[in-house]
Amino acid sequence: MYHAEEPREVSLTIPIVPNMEMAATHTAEAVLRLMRFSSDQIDEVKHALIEACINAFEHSESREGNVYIKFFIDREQLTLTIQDFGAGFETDCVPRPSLVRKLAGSEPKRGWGLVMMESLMDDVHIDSGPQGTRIVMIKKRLEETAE
Amino acid sequence: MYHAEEPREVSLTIPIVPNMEMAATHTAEAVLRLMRFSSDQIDEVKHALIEACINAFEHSESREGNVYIKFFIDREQLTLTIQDFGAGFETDCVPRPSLVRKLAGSEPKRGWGLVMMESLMDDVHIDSGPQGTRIVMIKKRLEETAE
Amino acid sequence: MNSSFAIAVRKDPQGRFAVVITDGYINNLGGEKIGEAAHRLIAEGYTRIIINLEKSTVINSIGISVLIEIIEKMEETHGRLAFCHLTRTIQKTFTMMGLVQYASVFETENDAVLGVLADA
Amino acid sequence: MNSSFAIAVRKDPQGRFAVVITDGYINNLGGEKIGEAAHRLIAEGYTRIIINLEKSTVINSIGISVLIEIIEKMEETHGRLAFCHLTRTIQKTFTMMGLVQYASVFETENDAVLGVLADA
Ligand SMILES: Nc1ncnc2c1ncn2[C@@H]1O[C@H](COP(=O)(O)OP(=O)(O)O)[C@@H](O)[C@H]1O
Ligand SMILES: Nc1ncnc2c1ncn2[C@@H]1O[C@H](COP(=O)(O)OP(=O)(O)O)[C@@H](O)[C@H]1O
Repeated sequence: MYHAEEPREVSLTIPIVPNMEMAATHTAEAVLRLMRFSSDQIDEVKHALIEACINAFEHSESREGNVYIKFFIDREQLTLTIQDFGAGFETDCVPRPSLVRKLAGSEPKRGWGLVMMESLMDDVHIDSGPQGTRIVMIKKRLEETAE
Repeated sequence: MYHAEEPREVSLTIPIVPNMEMAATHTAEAVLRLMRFSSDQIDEVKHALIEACINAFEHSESREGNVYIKFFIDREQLTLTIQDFGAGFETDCVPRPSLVRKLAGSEPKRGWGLVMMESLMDDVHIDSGPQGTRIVMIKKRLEETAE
Repeated sequence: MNSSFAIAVRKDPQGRFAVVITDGYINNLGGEKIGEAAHRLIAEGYTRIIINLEKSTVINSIGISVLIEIIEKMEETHGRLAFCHLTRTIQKTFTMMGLVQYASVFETENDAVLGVLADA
Repeated sequence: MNSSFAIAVRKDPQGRFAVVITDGYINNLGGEKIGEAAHRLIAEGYTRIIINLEKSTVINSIGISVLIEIIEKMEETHGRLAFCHLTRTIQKTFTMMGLVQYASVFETENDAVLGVLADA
């Protein structure tokens, strides 16, 4: 059986193709189940992963056309990175979405991806620039499952 | 929606950890479903993939500890490669399993992996040597799904 | 598992409410289908709509943005929107977004029906 | 989806046959559990055993090799082994291996029961 002490890495590279984020969620589900994360945690990771993937699909303008995903699992946590070699963006210039303003019609309905990642993961760090975007997200193991 | 004309590649790297072949089958299932392979074909690919993975897990003696899987999908077929950087083996020296001999107790019960791959895929090619083992398997699209 | 999405609509025989039952991944396409169904119901005069997500355990932010459009439309007609059978992740997300201030969330479809009919 | 595996055994009240019902991935561990259950039944004197794979849609060659051990044991006691609810892939594999020459394959558990009791 798996022992949580040993760090493990799984890498997945997917092409920018509609719905290909589903390949990522299915890989995540299988890997995190083997690594004994709880169902709720797995579900949260899957949703954060979807947001990172569809952002790369929609916004990266990557010519090279792939999204690079890495799962790094150790005793304490999952570290998940999602990287594209696209155009990047100014992380400081993304406005926080407001439902009130959206319902008032004063801002577009979209724009929930980054806040979803932040809400579902324990930590989210974004590195973005002309060389592309790399998101590093962390999900800590629940106490019980770390034992 | 996906158009079968464009070739697509998905790569997955998994560590040698018991049951980690499940991550590979779940990735395969999601990718091949998106790429419109039939359920029966997907199931056959999953079983062939399991055999290639567990062989690498059990027999490769890889120090580096990973199995490298690539799905290459085009209009005509899936080309699936499974590679390890282990010790390799003499493909010509693997005896064909015989159920009669196994039931007579004159050969070990095990030894069905390679013939399973051959039976479930349209083509299987093994390249093995001191640098490791690389299996290339092909599953052709069924006529209807290629349209 | 795959990305297919289906929708069913059930209307109260007395015309008091309608239920939109989703099945599958709510991405842009799934969201659009829900939006179309809801807008049709609103056009038919329904002011109480329940969206049953029991068979949709995965949703993305593009799909969610369509739900906001539905809320916007319902606000115009002073209607009531309710959701039922949310997974914990979806509930958490709706709460984070503030969506639960504009739509009620119920465990079961039956609870949701009673909810939208209360103080009617 | 995961690698958990469970097994249940159902014995004919008249002691004529027993059914081993599997649930989950039949890998080395799953195979071992099936083997243990079958060997216990053989030790108890059962000569007709049905293995119901309805809830096991994935099997690997290590798991299959355990099934061969069961066949070997059953041959010694002139017993009858039957399988039911095989997926097409598993049926194809059993056929390729020649396993269907030593064990009967049925669609349903009921068919399998009638099968192992026929010319009994
Ligand atoms: N991988 C990426 N590459 C380029 N731009 C990105 C990327 N991810 C996010 N962005 C930018 O950040 C903005 C906010 O993203 P998000 O919160 O997910 O909302 P949405 O995708 O709905 O606009 C996007 O509109 C886009 O401008
Ligand atoms: N990736 C690999 N690395 C080294 N040896 C291998 C590899 N794959 C297969 N082999 C060799 O080929 C033999 C036959 O494999 P297989 O037909 O799958 O049966 P089994 O794994 O049950 O022995 C193995 O016993 C092993 O010696």
